[in-house]
Amino acid sequence: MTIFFDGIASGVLLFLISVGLSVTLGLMNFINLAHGAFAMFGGYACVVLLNRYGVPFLAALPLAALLSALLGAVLERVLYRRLYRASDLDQVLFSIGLVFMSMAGANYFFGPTQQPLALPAFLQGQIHLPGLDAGVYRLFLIAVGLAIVLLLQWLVVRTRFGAQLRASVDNQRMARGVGIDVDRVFSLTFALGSGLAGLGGALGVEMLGLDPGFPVKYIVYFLIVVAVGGSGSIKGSLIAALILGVCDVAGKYYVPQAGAFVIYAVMIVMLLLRPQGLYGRRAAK
Amino acid sequence: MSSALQTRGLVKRFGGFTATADVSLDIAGGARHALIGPNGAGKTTLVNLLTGFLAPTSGSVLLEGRDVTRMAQHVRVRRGLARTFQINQLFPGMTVLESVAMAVCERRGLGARWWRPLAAHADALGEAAGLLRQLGLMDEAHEPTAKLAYGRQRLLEIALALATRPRVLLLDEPAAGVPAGESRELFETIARLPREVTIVLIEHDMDLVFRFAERITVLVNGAVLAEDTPQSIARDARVREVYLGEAADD
Amino acid sequence: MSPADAAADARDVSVELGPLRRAARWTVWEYLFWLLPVAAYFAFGDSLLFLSQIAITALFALSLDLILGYAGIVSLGHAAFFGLGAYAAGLLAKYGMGAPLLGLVAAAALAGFAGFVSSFLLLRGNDLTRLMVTLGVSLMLFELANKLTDLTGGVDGLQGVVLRPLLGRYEFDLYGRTGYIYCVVVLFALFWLARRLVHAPLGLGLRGVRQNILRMPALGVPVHRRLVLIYTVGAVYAGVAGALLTQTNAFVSLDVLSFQRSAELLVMLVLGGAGSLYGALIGATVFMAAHDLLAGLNPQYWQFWLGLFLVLIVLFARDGIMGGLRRLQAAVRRASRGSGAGGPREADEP
Amino acid sequence: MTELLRLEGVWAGYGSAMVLEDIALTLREGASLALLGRNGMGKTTLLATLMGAARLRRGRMWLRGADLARVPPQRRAAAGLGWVPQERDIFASLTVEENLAVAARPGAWDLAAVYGLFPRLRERRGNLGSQLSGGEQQMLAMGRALMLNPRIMLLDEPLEGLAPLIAQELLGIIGDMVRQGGMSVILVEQHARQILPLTEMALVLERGRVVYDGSSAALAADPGRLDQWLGVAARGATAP
Amino acid sequence: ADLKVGMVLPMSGPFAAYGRQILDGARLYIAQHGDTVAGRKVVVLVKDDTGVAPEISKRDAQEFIVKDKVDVLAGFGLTPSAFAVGPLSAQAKVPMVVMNAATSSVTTKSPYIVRTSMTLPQVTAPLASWAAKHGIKKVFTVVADYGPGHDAEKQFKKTFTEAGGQIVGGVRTPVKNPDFAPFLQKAKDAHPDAVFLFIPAGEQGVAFSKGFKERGLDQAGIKLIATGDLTDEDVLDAMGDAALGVITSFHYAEAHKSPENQAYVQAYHQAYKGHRANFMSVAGYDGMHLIYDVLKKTGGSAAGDKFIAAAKGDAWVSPRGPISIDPATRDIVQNVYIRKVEKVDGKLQNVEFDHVAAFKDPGKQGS
Ligand SMILES: Nc1ncnc2c1ncn2[C@@H]1O[C@H](COP(=O)(O)OP(=O)(O)OP(=O)(O)O)[C@@H](O)[C@H]1O
Ligand SMILES: Nc1ncnc2c1ncn2[C@@H]1O[C@H](COP(=O)(O)OP(=O)(O)OP(=O)(O)O)[C@@H](O)[C@H]1O
Ligand SMILES: [Mg+2]
Ligand SMILES: [Mg+2]
Repeated sequence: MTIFFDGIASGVLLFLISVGLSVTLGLMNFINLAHGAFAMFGGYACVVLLNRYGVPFLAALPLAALLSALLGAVLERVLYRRLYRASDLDQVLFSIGLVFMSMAGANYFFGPTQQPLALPAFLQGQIHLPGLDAGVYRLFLIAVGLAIVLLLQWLVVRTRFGAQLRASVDNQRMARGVGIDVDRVFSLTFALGSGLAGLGGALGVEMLGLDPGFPVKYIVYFLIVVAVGGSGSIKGSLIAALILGVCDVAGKYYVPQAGAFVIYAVMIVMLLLRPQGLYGRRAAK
Repeated sequence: MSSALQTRGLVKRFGGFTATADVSLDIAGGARHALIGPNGAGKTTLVNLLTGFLAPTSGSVLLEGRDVTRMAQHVRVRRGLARTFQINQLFPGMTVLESVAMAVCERRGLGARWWRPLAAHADALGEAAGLLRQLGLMDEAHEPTAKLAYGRQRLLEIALALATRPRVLLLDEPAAGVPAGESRELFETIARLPREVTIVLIEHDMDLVFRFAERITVLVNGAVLAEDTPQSIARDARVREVYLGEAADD
Repeated sequence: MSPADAAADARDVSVELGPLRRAARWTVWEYLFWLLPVAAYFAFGDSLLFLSQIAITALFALSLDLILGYAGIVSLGHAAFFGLGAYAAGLLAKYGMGAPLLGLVAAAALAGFAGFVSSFLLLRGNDLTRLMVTLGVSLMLFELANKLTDLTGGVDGLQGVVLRPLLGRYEFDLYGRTGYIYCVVVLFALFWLARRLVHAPLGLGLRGVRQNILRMPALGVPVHRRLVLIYTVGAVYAGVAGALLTQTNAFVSLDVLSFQRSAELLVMLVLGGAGSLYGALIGATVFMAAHDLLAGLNPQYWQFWLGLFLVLIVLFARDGIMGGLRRLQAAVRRASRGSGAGGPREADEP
Repeated sequence: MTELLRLEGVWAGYGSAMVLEDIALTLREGASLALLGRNGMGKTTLLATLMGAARLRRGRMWLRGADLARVPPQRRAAAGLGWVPQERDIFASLTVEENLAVAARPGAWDLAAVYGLFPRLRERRGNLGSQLSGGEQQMLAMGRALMLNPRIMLLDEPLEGLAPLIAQELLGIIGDMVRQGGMSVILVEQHARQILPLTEMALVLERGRVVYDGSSAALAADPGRLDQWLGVAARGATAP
Repeated sequence: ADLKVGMVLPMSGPFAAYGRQILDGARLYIAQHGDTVAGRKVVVLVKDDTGVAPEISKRDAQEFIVKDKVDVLAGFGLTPSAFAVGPLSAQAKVPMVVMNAATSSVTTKSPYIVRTSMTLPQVTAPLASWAAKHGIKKVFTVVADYGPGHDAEKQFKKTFTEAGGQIVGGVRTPVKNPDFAPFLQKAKDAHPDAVFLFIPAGEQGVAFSKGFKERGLDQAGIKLIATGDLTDEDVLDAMGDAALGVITSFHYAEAHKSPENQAYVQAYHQAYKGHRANFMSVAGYDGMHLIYDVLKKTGGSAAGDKFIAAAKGDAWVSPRGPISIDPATRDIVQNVYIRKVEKVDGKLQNVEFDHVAAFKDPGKQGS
């Protein structure tokens, strides 16, 4: 039972650090391998706010997300926007370039070492229930994850904004033709994706650590979640992350010899069964 | 004449929606057959099922008497079943000649040759050039496909299908987007194909359909409503009601 | 004879083949290009080990170009085959069979076999799916090699790789002269084969697969078989590159299988421009040279400058260096002709 | 009557290539215009220029007195232009209903009205744009433009790929719109004979230049010129 | 002529911190002792090998040798780099001072290699003996699933069981591992007296020790024992209070009490603001010390054979305590300390409370 709970929490963490990519890659169709750089930015923002300015953790989280969103909006305006029509491969090259720059930048400003993060006391420790020892921080992650899913699901599926976004991705020229302000839609969405990345990064520091290598260290996990979930599906990402998290944790507990293989094997099997991902609605470009 | 293409109880469902409902067709060898019906009646879907682009939910497809339902698309093509697409499916970065030469090489079994350059396969290139001449695309032989005007691209679409030397040819709205004058030329080219080649045509331009077809099948809501000669179809009240309107008034 | 033969009997052998012939013929630029490695041997005699590593990486990039640039299979796990080749050659040499050419053949065979088998996982799905499946396969192989410490030496690397002299005669020397000549000759030979392949009907068909994979079956092309074939060839090339690395370094480390190697490879290929063979060679060379140069100038923060370089390349030269060169060439031609047509010929769709 | 749209000395094209040369035209409120010409003569380009999707190189355009060139492309729908592009350009990952609603503006045309016009769309309302038949896409493109409740509909070969019955109905609707005068129409068609009776004015393009600008009736009555510019005379009386 | 020391180090990538610390240590030595020795000016050249990329290390070293004509190769953050360069040093007869690369067999790859850092068995074995002697009967091992992890596991098991202890279970964790929850749970379920941990320092160490506390293993009376790289001063601050009470064995601590170390730490803090002195920096410092010593002895010659002959048996008091170069293996002989993480003046420190003196690498006794 505890293992199952840990698996869920681990899955939600995966989801939280990947959901931003689900927005930029999945919804906007931009191969944004620099997703991890935004997450790292959020992480550093959170740590700096906490340690240097003494901002409480719960306030630092949204601030970190906001700062990342701002950064995203600025970069979208000056750089990303020029590349929406570039080929996938050019987008890969470009975003990897950004990753390199961000890593060197983080190294320059914060040094190559791990950043310390101390959680407030009320998020530490475990709650003991019969048959279940639940880490408080893990519970917190699950709560935040659920809130994000509901919010995004509502935003993307229920509101006209979501439809306008998908329309803009499908066909920019025509979207303008029916009166959609494509630039604004993209800016907002990219900022949203970056903000989520920043939030994920900030939430992840406690469990994943934070150093300049962050953007590449976890890139594989981001991609796994988005690919297995299906491009552009928030719900898919969540379910994929949960399945992966539970399988990974249970696999490591029960068959530790195969620990490293579980997550990759699960991914490959799921992709062979559902090449478009769990909720893939179309080929990614 | 023996039948070239048959279907038996063909059904295709997309989720809960039935796009093809129990269609049994029998098209004779050498036929000039038209498939008409309202938008969304399932004509394109039927072509997709015949060529193996889609797998049927149930039922079977027979090509010259042999069951090909489980056969891959390319195998059916090698057995003489070719098609064109309603929306162009071309190779934008290749020249016209390259595209057609590629199809010709494939048919001649040269597709996996990797030693001699394409230019050295004179026979195949000659045949490709012959096709281009036939469709009047010779002047654009070395143009990249992407630069061709829409109407010319429709012709290339047909040239590619002919390059496989089909015995059964399925044409999905070949004249869509081609202006009146050119579409007539196009149909003359198609009409010049050898009589043995079975041709199935989908088209909404009744003028062309009635001029070309010897038999017509009308599809409605995925099912066959009627099959008959053009004259009888034109007079059929049900067909007029759901599809033709006044279009068949001559 | 099928009935439709009559239609095609209006053969016209007199079609103008000039453009096609020209495309397959070696140009002056190419001859000049291949003089570069010769010139480099004399100009940079102190850095031959580095130069041979460039040649190896170029071969590796070439192998990715065959599958990505020509068949459109995106891979983030190509290091799997590189690594297999590297270990195959390394293990042979460790256990006494250190003849370099034998190592190449064994590496090619092993990597090719692995490529053949794994290609069946790639037949369905979109780019992202393929990216992840290739990545997953290579990561699992990495973990496997990491676990089998007895066989591979794990992260510490495979030691005791002892090479026989090349052709029984030429020792691998401290300056890396033998190694360099060896690598460049192998690279050239394999490049030459690849060049033939892409200009032959097979290469044409592969471009077709890349540009419109949906249409190909309707032309009678067994797409799956083609993908399997080219993926296997790509794997063979990668395996040979891996073997060369082992042989010039006399050491195999786990990172031959690493994700970073696959990712960097993709970056190099895209930097050079996919789908032209030369793009792979140029991309590998430029990337490695830039890396070396920047790391020399600024060992701690060179990544920043390299990243900036990549970003600028994308902003100012789409489709990599080759794309930029082609556009430049077209511009020059247009300028010299006053005006007129002549865009990039191989402008495949994005 | 008030002037709705006016173009003067318009030169336009794509990138550095010039397609249209020195186009002038005037459209009154509620008037209708047939835009004719052979393949590749620039009809689509003219509509694209109005929508801001092709590049205006020289000349001026006014919509109800306002300088259209200063209105960014995404505002032109709000300014009153409704576009049915030749390639339909359906949003593939939106459902039929989302396609209709995504940019709808208040007015007489709402979901119910469009579904009334094309019952087929109501049946397929949950389908994704990419899962529609060719003709259904055409209907959807038309419906989507109507939902904008524009002042001018720019229709680029709207009958292509439609079953004859639907095509006739649609022609009827367009006729009504024109007659009631609520909406102006610029109509591009290959089948000149079908639409000349519906429109008051006609404009014929040849190689990007205007070769005829006058009444539709006069043009329809001149088979010689029709044949010269459009190659339609040979179609004779069998036209549907 | 100048004495050129070519240092091959990870200056970027995941191990960039190591490279910087080693280089800082070496530079500090030069700054303190003047840049001339035996009449030759010492010039330090640095090339980045990005971490685990032995082909880059090898090419860096090769270019140092044939192009820059360096007298001494030095650095080597990770074992594969040292392995790849070893044969080159043998072939070119260039002395090679290994300043980290901790796998036992590194020094056997060339007769010109000498090491000033440590070996993994060297710091593992004393911990096992200490544990067995101090009331720890049952141990659960958690090691990273890669070569060094396997070595540490092997050495610990061997020494611990020989001393009468019992291994009640163990797991090998994937090298890339975002979540330790299942392993911690497994360790907890095994009810050991202590968990022996060997994983890469950095985010994994941080995550593990945080999880250890969160999951209440410490409250269950389980001790966390590890080799000292886990609580390297460089990551200690990032671990925060979760590290308190962790027991480790190692050859150097910033808090080591000796006048040499006090001077060293003070100078280090002064030279490199905001950085802490750790075992990496000391290895670089001592490596440079060795080079200076040797050159003084040989009168300025760095020829391979002379260099190594002079290095063998060299002994001095380093900030870490007395050390010497074993003439037989060219490896380092040094004290290994048992320490516990405590707060000293508000700063987390490894406080030494026991030690094994002049301990040789046990890894080479077997082979
Ligand atoms: N993938 C799909 N999922 C769901 N419905 C589909 C799918 N593909 C096609 N349809 C539906 O199946 C029906 C038949 O489509 P089809 O393309 O065969 O029509 P058609 O007869 O060719 O029409 P048209 O004359 O307009 O081209 C349409 O209503 C279409 O919406
Ligand atoms: N995107 C484009 N880039 C460059 N040239 C273009 C582009 N689109 C069209 N053209 C060229 O502009 C010219 C006019 O094309 P346009 O589409 O306006 O013609 P049209 O009159 O609508 O023809 P059709 O009847 O085929 O639709 C053609 O020569 C065409 O090749
Ligand atoms: Mg259809
Ligand atoms: Mg047009």
